[in-house]
Amino acid sequence: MLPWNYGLHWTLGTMVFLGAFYTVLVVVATTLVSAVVRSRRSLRAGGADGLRWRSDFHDLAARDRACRHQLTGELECRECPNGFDCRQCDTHRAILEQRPAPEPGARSVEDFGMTFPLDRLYHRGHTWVRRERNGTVTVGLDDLGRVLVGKPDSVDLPRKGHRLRLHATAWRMRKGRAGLSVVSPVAGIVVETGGPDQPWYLKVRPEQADLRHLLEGIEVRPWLAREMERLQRALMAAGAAPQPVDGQATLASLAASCPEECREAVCGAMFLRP
Amino acid sequence: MDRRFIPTGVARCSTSRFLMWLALWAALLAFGLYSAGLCLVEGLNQTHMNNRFAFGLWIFLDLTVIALGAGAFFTGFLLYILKRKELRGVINSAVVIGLMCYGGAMAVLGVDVGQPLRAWFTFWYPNVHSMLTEVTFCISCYLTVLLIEYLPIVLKNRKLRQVPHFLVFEHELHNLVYVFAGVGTFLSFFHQGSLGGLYGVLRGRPFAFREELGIWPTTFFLFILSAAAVGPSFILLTTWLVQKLARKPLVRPAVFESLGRISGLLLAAYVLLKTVDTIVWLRRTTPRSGFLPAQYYAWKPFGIWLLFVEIALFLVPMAILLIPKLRARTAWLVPAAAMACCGVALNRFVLTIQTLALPTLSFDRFVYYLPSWQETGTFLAVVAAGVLVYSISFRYFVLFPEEREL
Amino acid sequence: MRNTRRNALKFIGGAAAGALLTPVPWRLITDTALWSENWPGIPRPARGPITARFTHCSVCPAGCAVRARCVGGQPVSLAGVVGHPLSRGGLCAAGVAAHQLPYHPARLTHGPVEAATGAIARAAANCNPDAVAALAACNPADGVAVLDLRPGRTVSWTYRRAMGALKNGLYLTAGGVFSGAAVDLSKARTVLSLGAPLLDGWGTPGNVLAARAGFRLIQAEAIESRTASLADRWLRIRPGSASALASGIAAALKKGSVAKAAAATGLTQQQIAGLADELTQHGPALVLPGADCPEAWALNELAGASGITVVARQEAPVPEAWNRNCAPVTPLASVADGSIRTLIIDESAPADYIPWNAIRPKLIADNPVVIAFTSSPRGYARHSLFTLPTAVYPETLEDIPAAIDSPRAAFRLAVPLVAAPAGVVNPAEFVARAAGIDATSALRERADAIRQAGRGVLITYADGRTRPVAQIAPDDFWKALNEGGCWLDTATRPSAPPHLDWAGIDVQPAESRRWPLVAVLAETAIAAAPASPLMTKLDQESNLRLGPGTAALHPDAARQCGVSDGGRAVLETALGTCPIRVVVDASLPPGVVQVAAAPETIDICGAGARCRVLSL
Amino acid sequence: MISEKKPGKICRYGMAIDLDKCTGCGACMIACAVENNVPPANPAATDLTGITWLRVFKVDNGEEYPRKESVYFPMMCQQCGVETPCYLVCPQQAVDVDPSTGIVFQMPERCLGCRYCMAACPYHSRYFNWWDPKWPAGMEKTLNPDVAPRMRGVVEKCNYCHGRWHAARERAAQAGLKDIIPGDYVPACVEACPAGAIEFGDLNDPASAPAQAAKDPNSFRLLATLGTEPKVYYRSKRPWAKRIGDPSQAPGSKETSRG
Repeated sequence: MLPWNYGLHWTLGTMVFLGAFYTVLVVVATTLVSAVVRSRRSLRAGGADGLRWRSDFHDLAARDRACRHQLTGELECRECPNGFDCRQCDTHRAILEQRPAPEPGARSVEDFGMTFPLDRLYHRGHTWVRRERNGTVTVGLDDLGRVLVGKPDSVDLPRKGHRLRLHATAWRMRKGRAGLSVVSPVAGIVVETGGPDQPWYLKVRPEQADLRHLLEGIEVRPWLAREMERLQRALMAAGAAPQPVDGQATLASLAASCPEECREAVCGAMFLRP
Repeated sequence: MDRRFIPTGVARCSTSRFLMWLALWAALLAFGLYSAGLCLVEGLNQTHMNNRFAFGLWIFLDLTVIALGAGAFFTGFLLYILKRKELRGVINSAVVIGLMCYGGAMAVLGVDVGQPLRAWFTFWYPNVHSMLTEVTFCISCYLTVLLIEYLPIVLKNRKLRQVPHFLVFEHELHNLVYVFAGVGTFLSFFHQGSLGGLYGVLRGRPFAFREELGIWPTTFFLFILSAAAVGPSFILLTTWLVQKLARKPLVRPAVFESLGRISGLLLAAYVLLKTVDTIVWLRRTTPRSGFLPAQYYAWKPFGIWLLFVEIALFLVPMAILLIPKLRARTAWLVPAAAMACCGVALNRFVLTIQTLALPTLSFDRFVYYLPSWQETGTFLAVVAAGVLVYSISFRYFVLFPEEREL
Repeated sequence: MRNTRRNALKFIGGAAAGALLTPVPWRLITDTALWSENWPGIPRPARGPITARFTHCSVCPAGCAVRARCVGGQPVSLAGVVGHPLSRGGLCAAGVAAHQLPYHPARLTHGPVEAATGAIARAAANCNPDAVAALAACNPADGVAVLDLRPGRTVSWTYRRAMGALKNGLYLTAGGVFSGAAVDLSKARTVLSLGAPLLDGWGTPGNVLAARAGFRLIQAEAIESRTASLADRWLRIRPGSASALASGIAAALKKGSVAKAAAATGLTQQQIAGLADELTQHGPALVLPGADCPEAWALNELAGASGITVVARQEAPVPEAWNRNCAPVTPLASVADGSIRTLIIDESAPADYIPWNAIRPKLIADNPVVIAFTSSPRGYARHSLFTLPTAVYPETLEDIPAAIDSPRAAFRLAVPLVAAPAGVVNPAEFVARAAGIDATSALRERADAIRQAGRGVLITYADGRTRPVAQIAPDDFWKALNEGGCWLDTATRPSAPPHLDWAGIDVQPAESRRWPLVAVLAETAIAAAPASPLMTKLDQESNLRLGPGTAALHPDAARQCGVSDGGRAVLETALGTCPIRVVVDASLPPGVVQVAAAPETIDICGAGARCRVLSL
Repeated sequence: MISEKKPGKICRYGMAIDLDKCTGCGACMIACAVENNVPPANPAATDLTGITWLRVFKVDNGEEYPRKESVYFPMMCQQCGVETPCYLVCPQQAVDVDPSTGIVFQMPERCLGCRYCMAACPYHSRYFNWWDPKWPAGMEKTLNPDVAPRMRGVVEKCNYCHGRWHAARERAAQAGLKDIIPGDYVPACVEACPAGAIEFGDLNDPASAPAQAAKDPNSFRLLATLGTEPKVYYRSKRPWAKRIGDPSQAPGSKETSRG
């Protein structure tokens, strides 16, 4: 098929045949190469985080992908089509317009032995976000997260000036043999880092002020109830002793019942980072 | 302990049970590899093939598994080119099956030739008149394509995809899968066809020789059609089998329904053309070559009954698969699919083994052939390897995306 | 540019890509093919100057003229000599591959071997003939005998002289009822063969085929042998009833009753009478007896063929001195039983194998000394005390007397084309030294004697010329014989052979429950000669001939014996047993087992022996 | 391999085989094996796994005694001239047809051993090396230098003693001739046949024996109806023998005996 081989009869058939064969080879090769090139480009552009979140979100059981408004009962049944990013969600906007303004009074939600102050917004990966005067936001781990993890052995926080992406890994923690990573609730530049010893982990200058994708006010309680069920399922799947689901079970007792070896699985499930 | 590798949201049997299952097939594979090794080291005298039975069990195996493996390319064709979305539920499984079948065929061919080290000569001194050249080129290309198609399934594994590079590459590859599906279809069409041509061109074997349409004998097209018809049936069959083994539904019933219908329609087309071809062959081709059709079936055990069984094995499943009432019932659907698969296997058997067994000269004698244990072992190695690959893929990769929803 | 690892990799990659654009890698790829051509263990044929040399095939008594294609002196292929008056350019299958005999894996090559222990014989250690001679000459009271399987050779004369010199030495031949005569096929119009393999290696194959057109061949045989299938008429007689047929024909010729013969052979009386008529009316006729009815030679006299198709033939001249004090030719049969103490069997020149049960009685009962000169372990080596390996064709230098189908005497040499391996023994030299006579130049002496007699012509193969011997100088004559030539006696007026009185005895193949089958020997032509390994093409890789150690049976017979095609079994006769591989052949009559002739089988089944086949 | 420089004349070498002359002695088979360096059989070989470029069969008319008749039938590659089946199917051009001689020959050093050509050949006249070729110690000295021995795992077949053709061409070249000296090139089987049953010649030369045989009403070709134009003509005066070449006889209601 190439020169330098003796005894080959070149015919029209040969040319057509080999032509077709090599076209196929070229097509396959170019496709492969382009795939490689494109993936390198999107790696540079940090597309990995988006993809990671998308596949993780896709891996969530259908009921865990339930829309926030299904939790509040504003909607009958809805699966979130946007990967928990409600900023482009028209349904969300529409419902918010009808929603009555929150009556003042309740400062925080207390349930299952946890306190969820309502001065802040919550991400479904169990982080909270508080708007500060200076336009930055403070990011921390909510009660459920804190109790689950307890005191981490080590925390690997992003450097100051690091650019956080929404739903990318905000920071990592180690507890025993379990490596945990926390989903970032906002996108922005890290301006200051705290840690487990402080009440917060990160101060971030957000890229956009719009934080509509985070839970707030009346949504917190039903979400919390859901999360407790989810936690119990996670524990059971991880092979922990089944808990009485009578609402009396406190988070502490649940957390205590979580065997060391399956902490990673349980926390991963709760932090939406399997 | 290997839970973190198993896709989320699906239940799999315990690791120990899985390992026992693997061990079972690994043992078979080991035996098979030993036999194959014997054939490679000692030479083909280890087989019971001879100068009259130049081809034996292995070629029959190749033709059959490749016909069954056609499910891979054809499902891909239906899903990506013809946009039959419901087939998304089985495409991954189909790809793995295709990979097993084509890989197995390739491996066996490597043992079957007398000088495997010279296999590349075909690429070097290709004789474009030879169907085998076409086969070699197509099978090697298509195997590459299948590997590429298999790659995303692997990379999507829960642990692997935590490596960002894999994650991204998988995503990009999956975006381009249409190209591979297209190329794969093209290649596989030709491969199936040239496998048919393999025997159809044998002017010296009137039992196999067929009239030419264009540059190819009719068997070229009949093989494509029969493979396309039976491929979906085989996917259906395997999916059903896996469901039974896993003791849970893996795909929506609609998938079975649709696979069955497609299979039925194509079978109908095949039966029609095959009938025409058979008549032309018996009334025109054979007399022209100076033979009498009666001769073909004069030899026990290859009596005329073989022809009728073959016809029945295509007609009956066709009927079942075309009647919606019956098709809807698994008790009918699955046996029908199984029959179709047996039909295509018998068709390949007749074309390979009976062709070689029949004498051509007036003083020839009818030669019997039974594979040696080395041949059978090599055959089993392919089966075992297939089962192993499939089992591992089923446990750690997402072969049936809809499984979680069911 | 800094040399980082990255740069190095870049460079290597670039180099690889660039190399693909040069012929180098592609050329290398194609060259790997050359390697796979010379697969390990495949011999490379030696090269060298190509020459043609002439000799005569001594694989069988026919002695066909041979042109050997030699590469660097080593014969690589043999062919007949076109237009040769005796062999007519013909060469049989065994002869065509005979140049491979020296390399036969079963060939005996070194040292005198004591069969009893397999060890080197004490007496005959390192081939010292005198030692064995002493052993041979011991105790003159008992007989010393040489059994010559191919009489008429110069070697035979040496034996006769040696035995003459020795005290009560005997020179034995197979003898048989018909010796000193020849057959002239060219004269025959009707040939009746009683099971003789006429078209399957009988006489000189080329000569027979050349004469074939001239006569009508009637083959009376139990099975459709090669000759039977090619004959103009095949009479299927009962196995082992050939001599019965012969006496029937004799009776018919004498106008006697043929009823008994008809009953024995299974032919009708008319058929037998018809045969007799054909012999007399479509003469000249010729009756060729098979191995199992030698006495039928006498039929020729009755049929009036004597002196026409069966003629007396005088031997090639021998030196006067040899005739003085040489032992007479004694047929083995006529020797008194138990009279031979030391028997020397010369099997170096293959010929018809005499079954051991015909020899053993002649030896003294307790520990006789049997010395076999042979290159094959299959023949008398199995029965001898001492086995002395001999050179084989084409290593030997010896003469080959005219074959039975040559009415003219002939003298031709089988000349050595390759050197014999060290350690082989020359039988003639051995016996001569044992007897204390000198026979080192016997061949040359005989050639000179022939030259002096001045009769006949010399045919030289290189130039294809034919010249009267009288015109040739003795040295040239000898040289010509060695370089490929043949002396042919002048055609004398055919004279009748010695009278044979008819002693036809009807051998009635007695039915027997113990021995249900009759053994018929096949492939007798190449039985004794150790054939080239390539003969597997004829018997193992195709079904043209019965391979050594195989026996063919009719499917029914096989079923009765409980054996199947390709199965192993044992052939048993009254004389003994031998292992066989069974071939099932529907074309055989059910009552027959066709046994490939070989010393082992000939030893146990003679003419039409009753036998049975036992499955293993 | 195709010879580099072609002789001027275009030949179509063929054979004429007289079945009435053949005595089935097998000299041709042995001569063929000797000429072409075919090794002796492996102990395990049978008539289905052996290598006999030329094989003599025994064919009978299926009758019973006394009407039974048999002929011996030498079979070698029939050198198909049109649509040569083995040539068309070989995936890597290891089979070639020399346009200057019409001889179909195998390049064992290029053969992959896929045996597709054997399946394609209606005459079963192609043979596969199931074993490593082995000669008894010393016998390799008798190998013919004009023919390279084959290795295990490749197909081989009769090529009308192509080595002899080359040698004849060399001799012609030395004699300063463009074409082979007539009669100088004869395959080994033709030379060896004691009965002169096999004749060899150029079908393009009307005087040659095969060309004559082609016109002889008593001669026939095997499976001529396949349209592959075999170049071996068989001749027999026996009416039943003339039908041997007719494929419609092939059911072999008559099971042939040995051979």
